[in-house]
Amino acid sequence: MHIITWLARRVGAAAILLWLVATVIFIAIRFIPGDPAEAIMGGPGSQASAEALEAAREQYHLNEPILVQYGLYLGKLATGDLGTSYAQHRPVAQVMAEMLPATLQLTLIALVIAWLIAFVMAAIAARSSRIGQAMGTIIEVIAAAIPHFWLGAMLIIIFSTWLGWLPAVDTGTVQGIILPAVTLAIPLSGFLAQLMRDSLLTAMNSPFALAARARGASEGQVFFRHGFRHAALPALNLTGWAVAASISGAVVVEEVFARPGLGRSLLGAVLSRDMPMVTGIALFSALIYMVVMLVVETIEAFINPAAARGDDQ
Amino acid sequence: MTRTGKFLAGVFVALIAVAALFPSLLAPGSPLAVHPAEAFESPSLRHPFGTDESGRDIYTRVVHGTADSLTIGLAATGLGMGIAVVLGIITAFAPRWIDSVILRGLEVLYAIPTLLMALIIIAFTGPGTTPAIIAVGLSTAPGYARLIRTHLRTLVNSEMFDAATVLGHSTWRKVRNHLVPNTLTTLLALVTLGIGQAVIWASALSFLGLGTPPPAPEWGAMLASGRTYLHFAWWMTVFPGLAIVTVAAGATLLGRSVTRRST
Amino acid sequence: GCGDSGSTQDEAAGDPQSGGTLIYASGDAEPDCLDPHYGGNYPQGLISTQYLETLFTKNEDGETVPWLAESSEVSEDGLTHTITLTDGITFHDGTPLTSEAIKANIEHLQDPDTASSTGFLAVQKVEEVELVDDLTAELHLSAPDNALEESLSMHWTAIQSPDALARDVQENCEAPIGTGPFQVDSWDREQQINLVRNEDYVLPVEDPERENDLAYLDGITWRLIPEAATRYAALQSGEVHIIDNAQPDTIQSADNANIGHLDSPRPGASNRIELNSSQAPFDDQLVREAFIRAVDVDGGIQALFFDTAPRSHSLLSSVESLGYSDDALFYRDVDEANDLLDEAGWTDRDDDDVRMKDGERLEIVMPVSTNQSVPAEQSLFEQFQAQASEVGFDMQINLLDLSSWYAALAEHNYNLVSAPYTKVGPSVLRILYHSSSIEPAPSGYFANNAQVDIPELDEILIQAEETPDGAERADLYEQAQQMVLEDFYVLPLYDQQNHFLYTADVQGMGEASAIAAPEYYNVWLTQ
Amino acid sequence: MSQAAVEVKNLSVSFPGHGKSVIEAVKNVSFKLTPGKALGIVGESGSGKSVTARALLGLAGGQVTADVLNILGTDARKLPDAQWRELRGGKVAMILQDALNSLDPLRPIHREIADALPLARKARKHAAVEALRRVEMPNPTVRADQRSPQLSGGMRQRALIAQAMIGNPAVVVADEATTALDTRLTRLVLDQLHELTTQGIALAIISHDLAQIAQVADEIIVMRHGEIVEAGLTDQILERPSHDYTKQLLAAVPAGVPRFVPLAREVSQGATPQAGLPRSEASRKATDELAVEVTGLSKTFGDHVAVDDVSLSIGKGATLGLVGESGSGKTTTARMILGLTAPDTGTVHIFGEQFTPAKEIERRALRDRIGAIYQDPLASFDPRYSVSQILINALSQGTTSRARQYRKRAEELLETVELDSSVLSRYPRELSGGQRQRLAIARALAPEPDILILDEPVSALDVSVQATVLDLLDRIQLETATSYLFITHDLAVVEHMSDTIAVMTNGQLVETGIAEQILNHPRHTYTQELMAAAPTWGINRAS
Ligand SMILES: Nc1ncnc2c1ncn2[C@@H]1O[C@H](COP(=O)(O)OP(=O)(O)OP(=O)(O)O)[C@@H](O)[C@H]1O
Ligand SMILES: Nc1ncnc2c1ncn2[C@@H]1O[C@H](COP(=O)(O)OP(=O)(O)OP(=O)(O)O)[C@@H](O)[C@H]1O
Ligand SMILES: [Mg+2]
Ligand SMILES: [Mg+2]
Ligand code: NI
Repeated sequence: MHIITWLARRVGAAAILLWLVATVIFIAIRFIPGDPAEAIMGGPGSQASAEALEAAREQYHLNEPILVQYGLYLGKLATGDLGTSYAQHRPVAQVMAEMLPATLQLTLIALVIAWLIAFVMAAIAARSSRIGQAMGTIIEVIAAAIPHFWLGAMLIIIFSTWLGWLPAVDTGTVQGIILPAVTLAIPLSGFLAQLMRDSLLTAMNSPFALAARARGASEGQVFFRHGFRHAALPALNLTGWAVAASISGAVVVEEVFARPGLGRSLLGAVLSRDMPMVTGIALFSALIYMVVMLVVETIEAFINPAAARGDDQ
Repeated sequence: MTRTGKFLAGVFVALIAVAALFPSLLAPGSPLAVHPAEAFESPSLRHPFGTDESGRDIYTRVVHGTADSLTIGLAATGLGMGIAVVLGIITAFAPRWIDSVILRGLEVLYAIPTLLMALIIIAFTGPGTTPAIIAVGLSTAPGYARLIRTHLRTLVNSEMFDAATVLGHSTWRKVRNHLVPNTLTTLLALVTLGIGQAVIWASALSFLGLGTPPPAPEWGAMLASGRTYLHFAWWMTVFPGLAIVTVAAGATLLGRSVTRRST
Repeated sequence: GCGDSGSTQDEAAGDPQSGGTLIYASGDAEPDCLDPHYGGNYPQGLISTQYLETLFTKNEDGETVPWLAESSEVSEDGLTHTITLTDGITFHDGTPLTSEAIKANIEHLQDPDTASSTGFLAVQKVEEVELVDDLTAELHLSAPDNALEESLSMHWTAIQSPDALARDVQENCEAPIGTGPFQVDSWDREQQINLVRNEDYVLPVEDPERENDLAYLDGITWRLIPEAATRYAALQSGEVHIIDNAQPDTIQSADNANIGHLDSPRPGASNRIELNSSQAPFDDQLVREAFIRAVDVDGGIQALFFDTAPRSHSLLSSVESLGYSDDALFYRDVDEANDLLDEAGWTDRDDDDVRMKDGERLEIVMPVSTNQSVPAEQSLFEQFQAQASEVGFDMQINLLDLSSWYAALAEHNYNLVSAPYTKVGPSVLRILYHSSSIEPAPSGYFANNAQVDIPELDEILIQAEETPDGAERADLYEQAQQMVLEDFYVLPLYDQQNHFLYTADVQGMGEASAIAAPEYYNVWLTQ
Repeated sequence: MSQAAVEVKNLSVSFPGHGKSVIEAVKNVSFKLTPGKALGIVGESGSGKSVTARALLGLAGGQVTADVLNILGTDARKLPDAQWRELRGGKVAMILQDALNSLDPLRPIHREIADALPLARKARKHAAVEALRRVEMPNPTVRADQRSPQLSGGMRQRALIAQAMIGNPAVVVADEATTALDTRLTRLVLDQLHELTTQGIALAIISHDLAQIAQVADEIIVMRHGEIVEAGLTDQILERPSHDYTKQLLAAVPAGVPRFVPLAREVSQGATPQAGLPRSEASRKATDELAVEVTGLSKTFGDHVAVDDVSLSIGKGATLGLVGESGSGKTTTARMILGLTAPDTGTVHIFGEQFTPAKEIERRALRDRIGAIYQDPLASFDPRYSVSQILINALSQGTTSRARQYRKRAEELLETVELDSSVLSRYPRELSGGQRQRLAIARALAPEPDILILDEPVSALDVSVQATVLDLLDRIQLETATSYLFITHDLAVVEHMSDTIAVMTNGQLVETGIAEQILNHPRHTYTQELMAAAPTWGINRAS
C-alpha cells in the first residue's frame, strides 16, 4: 500500500475514533447527576438564584433539545472550540494549552526513562543465570506493582530529604522533572521489561541468533543486531497503552510533586463537575493516544515492514 | 516453578486467605480501636509495624485491611471481567459488523486513560468504596475485553475447533468442550494479573480521596493518611505500601505461573 | 501581629537587603478568585494581604487602628462613621485613592453579583456611603455597629480600585488592583500566582525604620503544593522559602532542622465542632452533652498536634480579648455520656451496638472538608468517631471537597461540622450564632452551623454590637458565650491553626495583618 | 586422500538432563572432512547430527570432549570464544537446519548475509548482492533489501547458502538444507551444494533422507542414538549396507516403491506381520462410485485468488494425490472440501449428496463420512485433553470425554493405528511426532469415515517414521476401502500413495490423471518441470 494512502486511512480512523470519544463523553456527561448550570455557578453549595441559573443555561445552550446541543457541541469541536470551563470561566482550549506541555513533557520523559530501565533490566536478566532470571522476574513484577503515589513519596524521602540531591517539587529546571518522571517510569518499566525479556530471550535463543553466532558474531553483536529489535517490538506495541497509563499516572504524580498539568486539572475538573474541562481533557488524552499509536505504527512499519503491509508473518 | 517456589506461593496464598477471611487469627486486636496516648510509636515487639496517628496498631490494620483491599480488587476485576467476557463473546461470535462496532467502541474506551475514566465514573457516583469498585471495574473492562476477544477468536479459528467441526460436533458442544475450559484458564490468569492492578488503581483512588473513606483499614486509604507523616513516621507509609506491592506482585506472579502452565 | 520566633534571627542577619523573589508554598486550595470580596475565605485573605490594603488594621496590642484611613469618627448615635483617607496613595493602576473608593468597595461587597460572603456580612449594616469630599466619606448604618472598624480591618473588605471593580467579575478575579506593596503580575493556574513589587508603593503610616517605602522583595512566587509531605520536603531542600499549613509533626521537628516557625493564630472563632441543633438527635441537649462527654479531645490534640495547638475551651480565638472560656464544661466521662443517652431515651441497641430510640439509630453525620481540615484534624475526628461509637453513636465521617462540603451544609445534611470562621473581633459571635445567620448569604453560605436559634441570645448579640460602652460590650459578649457553651452547641478544640515554616534565609518574619495573615513587606532574603 | 580440513576423533557431547541425569547426545563420533569432498551424515531425528555439526563451530552448547578436534590445523578443543569467532563464518560456515527461521525477520537479508564481512557498508551490500546472484536468487538486487518473511522457503534457503559462502570458507556444513522444500527447489539447492565441492570446499551435508544425500555425498556416515552405526563410501552404503538400521533407512524411502508395498520393513524379519507383501491393486474392491465430487471451486482472499475453478473427484477406496508448490492453494482446496472455508463458487458432493454449499446443520449427517488429518496434528488437539479424552470425545460425538463405555472402542482405535494403549493417559504434547500423527489418524477414524482428507500428513516426519505412517494409511485403505485426498509436495510420497494425481499451481488445477501417466508422461509444462527436478534414485532395494 502506498504510504500516503496508508497514512490517510490511519488519520481517517483516528478522526472517527475522536468523534466517537466525543460522543461517548457527551452522552456520559448528560447522565451525570446534578444540574450543569449549578456547576457553572460554582457548585451545588453556591445556591445560585433561579435567574442566575437560567442565565447560565441560556449562555451554555442547556435549554436546547439534546440533539441540538449535540450538534452545537460537535460543531464547536470541529472548529477546535472546546467550550468554556465552568470552574475557571476561561476557554478550555486555553487552559489545556497551558497544562498540556507540562504533562506531555512529563509523560514523554517518563516513557523514555521507562524504556531505558526496561531495556537494561531485560538485557541483564536475559543474560544471567536461572537464579538471575528468577530475580529479574521478581524485580520486574514488583516494579510493576508499586503504586505511583507511594513510590513518589519514597523517592522524595530518599532523594530530597535524606540525600538532598533532587528537588521534591517542580522547579522548572531539569532536576525538577527527574523524580516525577522516574516515579512515573518505574512501574511502567516493570511492565515493559517483562514483555521485553520474554521476547529478548526468545530472540537470543532463536535459530537466527544461532545463525549469527555461526557466522562469527559476538554476543554483543547478536544482542544489538537481533535481540534488541525483537525485544523492542512488543514493547513498542504496548506504548500506546503505556502513554494512556502514564496519563493516568500523571494524575497522581502531578498531585504528589505539585506539578501543573492535565492530570491535576482533570482531578480538579472532576471534583468541581467542570464538564467542558473533563471533556477537553478526555478528548486530548484520546488524541494523544492516537497520535502515539500512529507514531508507534510508523516505527513498527520501519522495523518490520512486512507486518505493516499485512504480508505473511 | 520450582518446588520451593510452589511452596512459597502456597504459603503466600494461604496467608492472604487467612488474613482476608479470618484476620483475627493473625491479628486479634481491633483495627479501629484508637489509643491517642500510643500514637506514632515506631515498630516494636508490641507493635511490629508501629502505630498510627491515633495509636491504632498498623499491623492489625494491615491484616484487617486485606479483606477490604482484596474485596475491592476482586470485585473490580470480577466486574471488569464479567463485562469483558460478555463483550468478548459477542465480538468473537457475532456477525462481522457487530464485532467491528463493538471493537470500535472498545478502542474508544481504551483510548481514554483508566484513571480518567475512573474519575469520570466517580463524577457520576461520588466517592466511596462501591464507586471505586465500579470505576476500576468499568475502566479496566475494555482492556480485558480485547484480550478475551483475541483469545476466543484464536480458539474459534484454531485447528482444534476445525477438527471438532470435521467430526460433526455441534457448535454448542464445541463451545462446551473446548472454548469454555480453555478460556477459563486464560481468564484465571487474567484475573490474578488483574487483581493486583485493581488493588493499585483502587488505592490510587483512595489516595486521591475518592476511594474507601477512613477509618476503614483499606491499604490505599492508610497510605493516603500516612503520607502526611512521611517525614516523621515512615512506618505508617511503608507497611501498607508494602502490603499493596506484595499482594499486587504476588498476584501477578501467580498469574504468570498460571499462564505458563496453561501453554 | 506577633512575631515570636522571627525576631531573634533579625539581629544576627544584619541590615535588610533588597532583592530576590520569595517562594511561598501554599497547601490551601487554589482560590477561585484573587479578589477577596468574592466569596471571602482565608486563602484569599492570605494572598490578598500582599497586594491589597484595608482601611484599618490591628496594632501589636490588638487594638484597631487606621491604615489607609487617616482617621475615623463615630457619631453619637453610632449610626454614622466618618472615615478620612490618607492622602497621596495611588492604586496599582495609577488612579489615586479617594473617598469614591470606599463607596465603590462597599457597594461592590453588597452587590449580589459579587457573591460575597464574609465581606458582605461585615458591611451588612452599612446603608449608604456618602462622599463628603475627595478623601472623606460618611458611612450611614442601619443600626449602630461597634465592630465596623474591626470588620474593615479584614482583607475581605480590602480597598480596590473603583475602575478595576467596574470590570467584569471574572476579570477582576484574575488580577485585583489595590494599593499594597506587591501587585499581581500573573496567575499560572494550578501552579503559581506571581506577585511583583509595587514600585510606587506609599506606606500609609510612617515607619521610622524604613528609608524608602518599597518592599525589599522583588516579588513573591505563590506556589500551590497541596501535598503536605511534598511541601515540607520542598522547604527542607530549600526549593521554597515559606510554607503554610505546616503539619504538627514537621513543626515539632523544624527546630532541629534550622527552620523558622511562625505561629499566627487566626482571630475570630476558635476551631470547634458545631452540633446541628436543628435536627435529631442533636436537637436534644442531652445528646449533645453526651457526645461531648464521650470524646477525648485533650488526648487527641496532644498526640496529633505535638504541643503546637493548646486546647481551647472558648468560642473565640485566644487572640480575641473578649473571649470567654469555661474549662469545667468540657471533660471526658464515658459513664456520664452513657447515662445522658439513657436519659434521653436512646436505650435500645442494634446488632452493631448502636443505640436506638423508637426504631431510629443514633446516627450522626459529619461532613469534613479536606480543604479546610488538615490531616491531623481529620485524624482527630476519626478518633472521636471511634470514641463516640463506644457509647453507641454511629458517627459517619464524609470527607468532601470544598464544593461538596458546602453543598452538604446547604442541604442541612450534617449533624456535626467543623467550619472555620475568621473575623476580627468578637462580633463574629453574631455571625455564628444569631438566628438570622441560618439564612444563607448571597454566596450560599450560612454561618450559624449549630443552628442556634435563641431569641434571647439574638438580642444580646445585637445589643453587644450596638452599645457604645466597652464594658457593657464585654459583659454582653460573655453572657452570649456562656449561653452557647453551656447548652453544648459547640465543642471547642483549639485556635484556628496558622503555622508557617520558613528557611533560615528568610528574615524579618513576624508581621501579620489583622486577620493574622503574614505580611512580607518587611521580609527580606539573605543572599 | 588429501590433507583433511577437519578431523574429529571420539567426539562426545552431553547435556545436563532432568535432575542429575545427563543426555549423551553424541557419543564417540569420528570422521574427517576433506577439501573438495562431501561427507553425508544421515540418521533419524534426534540422532545427534545437528549437535555434531554445531560442535565444529564450537556452538554445540553442551559438554564437549574429543580426542582430536582439529579444524583447519587448529586444535579446537580448548579454543577461547574470540578465536572460535575467527573460525566461524570466515573459515567454517554453516547452513543451519531451520532455514525458515535462520534469517532475522526484522533485518534485510543483505545485512544478514554480509554483516560479518570486514568491509565498508556499501561494499558489504554489494558483496551480498553478488553472493545472492551466485546462488541464482532471482532479482538479487531487489531481494537483498527484503526481509525473510517476504521470501519463499526456497529463497530463504538460498539466502542462507549465500550467507555461508560469502566469507569464502574452507569448510561448509549444511544441516538439512532441503527439508521443507518442494522437489524443484530441493534439486536446485542440492546442485548448488554440489557446486561447492567442485570449488574445493570441504562439505558436510546432513539429512535424515539417505536418498537425498546420495546425490551429493562422496562418503556417508549413518548415525543413530548419537553413535555412528555405519560409515563408508556412498556407493558402498547404498548398494551394500551392512547394518540393519541402514537397510531400514534405505527401505523407508518411498521413491519407486509400488503402491501398498510396505516401506517400514523390519529388515531382519523380512516383512511386517500385518502387510502380506506385496499386495496388488487387484486385491482392492474396485467400484466406480464417486466418494467426492468437486466442481468449480474458487476462493479469493482479498484480491488474491487462492483457488481458481478447481474440479476433481475421488473414487471410492481410491487415493487422489494433490501436489503443487507452496501457496498453490492445496490447503484451501482441502478446507473447502471439508466445509471449513466457504467457497466463493463451486459445489462439493459427498457420495452424491450435496455437502457444499449447505448449512452446517444439513451437513452434519454427512460429517461422519469424512475425516481429516493435518500437517501439524498437535494444533488440532485440545491441549487439555489426554489421548483417551481425545478419542472418547470423538467417539461420543462430543457429548463426553470420559464415559467408560467408549473406552474399549478407543483402545481398538489405538490398535488400528498401532499405538500401545499405554498412551491413553498421556497428553498429545508428550507423544513423538509419529505417535501424534497416528493419534490424529485414530481420531479421524472414530466415526468410521469413508473419506479422509490428508493435508501433508507426513511432511514433518523423518523418513523412517514417515514410512510407518504411510504403511498404516495403506493398510487402512485396504481394509476399509476409505478414499483419500492426499496432499503433499513430495513426489516420491505421492507416487507411492496415489491412484490418480492432481497438480496445482497458482490456485489452478493444471493436470489430473492416472498416477502412472502423470509421473511418466506429464503433459503440462509445470508438471514436466516438476518431474524433471525429481531426484533419480540409484538405490539397491534388495536386502
Ligand atoms: N541444547 C540442548 N540441550 C539439551 N539437549 C539437547 C540440546 N541440543 C540437542 N539436544 C539433544 O541432543 C539430541 C541430538 O539432537 P540433534 O539436534 O543433534 O538431533 P538431529 O539428529 O539433528 O535431529 P533432527 O533430524 O531432528 O534435526 C537430541 O536428543 C536432543 O534433544
Ligand atoms: N485465511 C486466509 N486469508 C488470506 N489468505 C489466505 C488464507 N488462507 C490461505 N491464503 C492464501 O491463499 C494461498 C493458498 O494457500 P494454501 O494454504 O491453500 O496453500 P498450500 O498450497 O496449502 O501451501 P503450503 O504447501 O505452503 O501449505 C496462499 O497465498 C495463502 O497466503
Ligand atoms: Mg538436526
Ligand atoms: Mg498447505
Ligand atoms: Ni499577634
